[in-house]
Amino acid sequence: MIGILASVIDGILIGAVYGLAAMGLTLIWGVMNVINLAHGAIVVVGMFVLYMLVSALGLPAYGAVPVMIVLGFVIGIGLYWIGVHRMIGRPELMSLLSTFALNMVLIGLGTAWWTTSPYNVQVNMPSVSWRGYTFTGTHITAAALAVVIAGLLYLLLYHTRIGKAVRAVATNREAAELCGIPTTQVLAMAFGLGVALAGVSGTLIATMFPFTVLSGEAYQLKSFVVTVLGGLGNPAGALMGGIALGLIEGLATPFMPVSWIPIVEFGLFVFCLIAFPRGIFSFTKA
Amino acid sequence: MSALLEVNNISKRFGGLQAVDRLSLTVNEGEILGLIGPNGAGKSTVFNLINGVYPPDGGSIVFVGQDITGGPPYRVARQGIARAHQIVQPLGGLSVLDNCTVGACFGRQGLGLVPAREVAREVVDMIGLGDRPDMLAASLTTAGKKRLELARALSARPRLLLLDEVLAGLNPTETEGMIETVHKIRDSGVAILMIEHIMRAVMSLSDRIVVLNLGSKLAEGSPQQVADNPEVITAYLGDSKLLSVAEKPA
Amino acid sequence: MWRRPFLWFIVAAALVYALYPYFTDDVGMRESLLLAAVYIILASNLNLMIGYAGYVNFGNIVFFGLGGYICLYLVTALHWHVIPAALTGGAAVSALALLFGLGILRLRGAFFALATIGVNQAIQQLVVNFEPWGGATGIYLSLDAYGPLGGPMQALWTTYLMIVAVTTASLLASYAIRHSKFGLGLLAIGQNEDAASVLGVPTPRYKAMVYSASAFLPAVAGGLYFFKSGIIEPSSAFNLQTSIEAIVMVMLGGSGTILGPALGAFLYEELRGFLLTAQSFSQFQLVIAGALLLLIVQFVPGGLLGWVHQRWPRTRRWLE
Amino acid sequence: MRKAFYLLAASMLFAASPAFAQDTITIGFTASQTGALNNDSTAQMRGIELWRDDVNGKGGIKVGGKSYNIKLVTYDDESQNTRVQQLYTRLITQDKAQFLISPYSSGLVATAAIISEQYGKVMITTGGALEKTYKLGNKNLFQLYTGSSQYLTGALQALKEKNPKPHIAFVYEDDPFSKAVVQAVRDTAKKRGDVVAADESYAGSTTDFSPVINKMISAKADALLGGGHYADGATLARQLHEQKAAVKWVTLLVAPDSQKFAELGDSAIGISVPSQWEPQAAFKPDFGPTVAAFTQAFTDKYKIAPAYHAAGGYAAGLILQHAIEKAGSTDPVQVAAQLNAMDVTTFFGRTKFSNDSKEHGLQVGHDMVLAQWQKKDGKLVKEVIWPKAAKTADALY
Amino acid sequence: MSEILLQVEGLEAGYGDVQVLWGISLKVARGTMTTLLGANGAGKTTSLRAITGAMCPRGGKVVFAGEDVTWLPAHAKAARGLVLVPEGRQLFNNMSVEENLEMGAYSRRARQHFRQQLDHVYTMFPRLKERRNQKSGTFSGGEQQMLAIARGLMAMPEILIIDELSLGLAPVVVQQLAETLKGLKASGVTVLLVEQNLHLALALSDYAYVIAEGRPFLEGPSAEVAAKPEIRQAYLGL
Repeated sequence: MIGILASVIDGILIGAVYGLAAMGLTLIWGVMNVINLAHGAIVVVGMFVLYMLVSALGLPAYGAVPVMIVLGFVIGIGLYWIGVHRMIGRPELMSLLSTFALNMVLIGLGTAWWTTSPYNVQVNMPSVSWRGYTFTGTHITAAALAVVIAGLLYLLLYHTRIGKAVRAVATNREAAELCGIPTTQVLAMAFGLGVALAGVSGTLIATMFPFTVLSGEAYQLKSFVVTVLGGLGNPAGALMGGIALGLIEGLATPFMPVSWIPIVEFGLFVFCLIAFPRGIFSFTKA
Repeated sequence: MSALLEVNNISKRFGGLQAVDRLSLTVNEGEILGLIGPNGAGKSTVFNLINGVYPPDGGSIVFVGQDITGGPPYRVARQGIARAHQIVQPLGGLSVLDNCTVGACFGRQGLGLVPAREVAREVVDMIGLGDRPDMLAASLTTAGKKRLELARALSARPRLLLLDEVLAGLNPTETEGMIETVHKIRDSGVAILMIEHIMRAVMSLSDRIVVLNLGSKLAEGSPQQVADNPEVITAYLGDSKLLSVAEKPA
Repeated sequence: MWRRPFLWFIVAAALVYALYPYFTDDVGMRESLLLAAVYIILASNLNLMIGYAGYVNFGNIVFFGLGGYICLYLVTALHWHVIPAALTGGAAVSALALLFGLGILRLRGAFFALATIGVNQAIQQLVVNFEPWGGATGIYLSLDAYGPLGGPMQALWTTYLMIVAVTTASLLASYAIRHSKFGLGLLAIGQNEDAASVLGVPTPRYKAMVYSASAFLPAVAGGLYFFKSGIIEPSSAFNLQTSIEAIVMVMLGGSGTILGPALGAFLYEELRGFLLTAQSFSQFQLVIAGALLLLIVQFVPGGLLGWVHQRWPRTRRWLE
Repeated sequence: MRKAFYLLAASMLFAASPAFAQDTITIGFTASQTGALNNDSTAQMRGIELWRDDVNGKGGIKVGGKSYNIKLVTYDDESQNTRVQQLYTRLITQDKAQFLISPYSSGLVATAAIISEQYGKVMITTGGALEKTYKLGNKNLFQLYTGSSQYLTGALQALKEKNPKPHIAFVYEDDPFSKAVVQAVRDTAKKRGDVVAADESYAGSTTDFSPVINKMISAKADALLGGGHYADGATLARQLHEQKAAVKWVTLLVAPDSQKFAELGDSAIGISVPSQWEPQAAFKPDFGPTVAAFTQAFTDKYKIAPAYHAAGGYAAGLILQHAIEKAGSTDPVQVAAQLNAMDVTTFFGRTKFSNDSKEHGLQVGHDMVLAQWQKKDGKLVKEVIWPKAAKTADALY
Repeated sequence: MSEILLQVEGLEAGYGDVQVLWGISLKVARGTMTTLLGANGAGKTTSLRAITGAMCPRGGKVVFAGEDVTWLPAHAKAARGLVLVPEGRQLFNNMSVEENLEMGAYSRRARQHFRQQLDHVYTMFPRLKERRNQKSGTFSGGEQQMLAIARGLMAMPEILIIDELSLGLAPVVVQQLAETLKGLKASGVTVLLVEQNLHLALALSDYAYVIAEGRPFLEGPSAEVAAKPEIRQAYLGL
């Protein structure tokens, strides 16, 4: 019983980080109807930013978080102009391929630079132990930061002018343009924001686990699952979807072999797509 | 004359909007029934309900004695109902001829590819697109696309043709030609249910007219009866009271 | 139908493809052509979905992998000959696809694409847990299994020829479908599914049928390929990366055309193969391939043949 | 654009021109320069390259009074077996490789083995421990490593000495090699009546082991045997430490053998690894460099101490060299005959191949050791703790 | 004659290979209400979209307040006060009334007067004030049209261009909107109106342009146009 409770807590902690990763994907998807297949690569960028800052510059680990947000935003805007801008309004397949190409380039550059060897950033945080189960400090911190960042994103989207403009563009781009909103800049910014979120999730993940240039794919697939669970284009839903996924992982483990969990995950994923194609909390395209 | 299509008490609601409200109408074999009403009166929704794009919330639709309520659209098409859309929906990447071949292949007769192409060629000629059968549908002009829409519907050799504003956007000469075409179609034994704004055309083409307003039937009768109906004038041609409001000095 | 010169062209090209390495006895070339042929099969059949019906299947590799598994299982456990085993694999996978298709083809656009990823990953993980197929270890073929084909050396040639035959069949099937009523219905769905439905195209049935049809030959090819490889493991049988690369190939050559995907597959594979083996590029092969794809998607979205057709519209007549 | 095309075409022609192999012996292999197996495969490749440099530095291999230089041809297999067959065929036919060394990891080895067999080329396998590969009827495959069934038997014995009644959790990657290793040791454990507290396989891409660790804690496991390759093994070790799992004995495959494992800091302490070779090994070689000489040369060249993958790479070359020199010929049949008859001790230990036709080429001479990370003078070092004859330190428990 | 605020000369536009507009020209004087009439598919909406930058014109010239703005993007035109209330309302359906209005005042120029303009709009449409926190997607057609006009007004328009004011609305609602428009005109806002209800449009406006098949057909003061028989042919086909 206590074991199950421990699994639940662990599931919630890791799930919050999954949610943060998915938030970047879902924001971009919701605003510009682009499924960003470079998402995993961006998560990896976040991981290596942590590695560089901590190992090369000796920054404290969580100091990398704000740096990554700024850097991710800049990188995202760059990627938008390189690979996404011309795809806006084109068939979905085109943006899928374009972002996939970005993914290849990023992974390729990363492989040439860092090879595919694992890297490890040791972050020392006090952990909490309880009846033989231990919840590590990095997990708790990462989950807390994920929730804080999600909250900040909510404030940004719902209580600032620029955030409202993002939502307006997501709802009806042409009308937004007619209102005087420079929609192209808003799209670029939203992409930057999405990339920043994905990157920061990578940074947080890298505080918890060793990683390689190829680690992103696992998180990209999880982000898809989370996005579908939480509703497309809905950042708040992403957090809930992430926690739901973490819970599924945590809760299913005591009852079945670990190797069956992906089947449950992806089965649920396909089922949710068919049964709730628009998710439950979708804030665009009713 | 026997009833070809019977629409009984159908309703459809979209969110807060009652698009169609307990509407009944009948199309008889070989007749042209005009469906008119102001924009937003629910005319296109009626078409969507008839050919199964949306299932109605209530009521039934019977075509040649068969209940076709709720579609799916391709089954309705098979039964012999074809449709030309108001907002043209060409299969843009296909040629004019292929567009019509699709109609012939999957329409009432369900022809094989070769005979379907023959039918398509015939129809394309008749509709006046015979000089450019290989052109991509997407590169036709608006008028060309309208025509293609009609040709495609006709290629299905339907028993009932739903025409949604096929004359809109055509110039007077083209309109004349199209009216003639519609006459020809009717003469070949196809019944027609048409939505049309161009009153002269509706008046001259229709055997009967149904006027729709806010989703329900406002009037029904011969063209003359409808044209003389004061309610129709108010709802459709503009309210004279409105004019007086507008003309009052501000 | 056989009056069409295009068909003779395909058959002639296939003969050259099959026989050139044989007469020059260039086995290196053969291996490279074999891999390209496998990709042509994947791309060409994927094109039925993407190019004709307008549905992007991200998990197309699942057919290939499952076909391989069924074939190798029949060969090792039940000692079947590889040809009936591969065909049985194809038929079984095709039937399975029909069932799945009826479910997930209710989804459109990106939702369908994502669901196919889910299906691929779920099936891969199922196979990992499926002990009769060796679980994660997979199925290893004993060298004796090549006996019926005249030993390992000869088996390489035989499987090569069989794979080229499947490649040819893929192109011919693509042609036949393109010029059939079924194909016309698919093209209509690909252009505008709702309009197609109103025109009478039985969309759910056609979509499930094309999903199933696009599964058959890749599954057969999977059987032959993994038989030739002598080993099948879940990670290589259901490799999502390969699946996505197949989409790239379709786009590169021009989706919706008959030869485009084949051309795209061939060029992509040869380019990747070259970059991988050329020492000066091997560090950056992924970057170069990615940048190339980016340029194509942004500036030549119709792919090579799409571009040719747009530039010289008359080519459409004799290339299709 | 056009210029670039010509450049491509020109370099393609250049690459395709036949190699002139008059005074060289060409040896081909693929390595995972990219992909999941990169870390271990690179170590192996470094070993092979060091061997080449040593041989060529001493004037090459002497065959029948003539000296041949070693030429290595290698391609990136991307850690995926899709390309392995194409690349090995290319090595044989285009690059005219006379001998082959295997890629790294059992799955890729099995795939490459088909090609080497089909073309009758001798292939020394290193990093391909799975025994199944050698039971498919091959005649030209020679396994340098001790087979997978032996990997954890030592660990189990060492564990039983510390704790006669262990509650063992098997947690391992679901790849062919790890599964085969665990299968063998699990059977042994069950036969001896040990308690199997948990039995979990995980995907190689797993990054979070918390659920598994919680499950182990719930099952009151006090020993863990398993692992897979580098990335997952390192993650598992780190999480075991961070989650303070009450396991007293952890043996993981592959990962802890790498010197990189020390990056994990305290997480590494007490973790043991079955190893094909350790620098502390005290073998007296009949042929080739001493253990010390190899370790020194490797450390000088790559600035990192060699682990068993690197040693395996070097030894693969060495064994081949020995066979060629004894055969006095580069004819594959004669070299294969020498390999069949070989029973030699090098710095890597004893090497002898099975001649049984059911398992031809299987390694039967070599023994494994068990190494454990321990802290010595504030530094992390790997000590050999099993077998007793070879041990350099007592096991931590 | 008063100052010409908006002048369009020889405007050409189209979609893909299809040209829709062939040299549309019109002038709107400051403080007046001008209407653009034509049959379905005649190119009215396309004209407005090309003028306001929602689509890119292929030729011709749009001069606004003495400045050539032909090639400016829509948001820049909106910021200068050339504001379109598009056909079909195009509200931000998942946002509240007030958020919609806030978006209307996005440009820097409009932002400065946000509070004051909000009060003005709420006075004009008290119904919107009552439901300021409600999502616009739940509104009836008439309320949506009110909000669309209010959103347009928030941009501090020099000229408000309204496409299909009465489309799909009940007569009573149309009547209310007509009153609103008269009020706007009285307060000095320049309006360019596209409206299918010919009588309404001609009654409200000072000057009318009729186009057919994407080409100019006729123009004149509204009262004169209303009296011409050609207009019936072009518009109603009667």
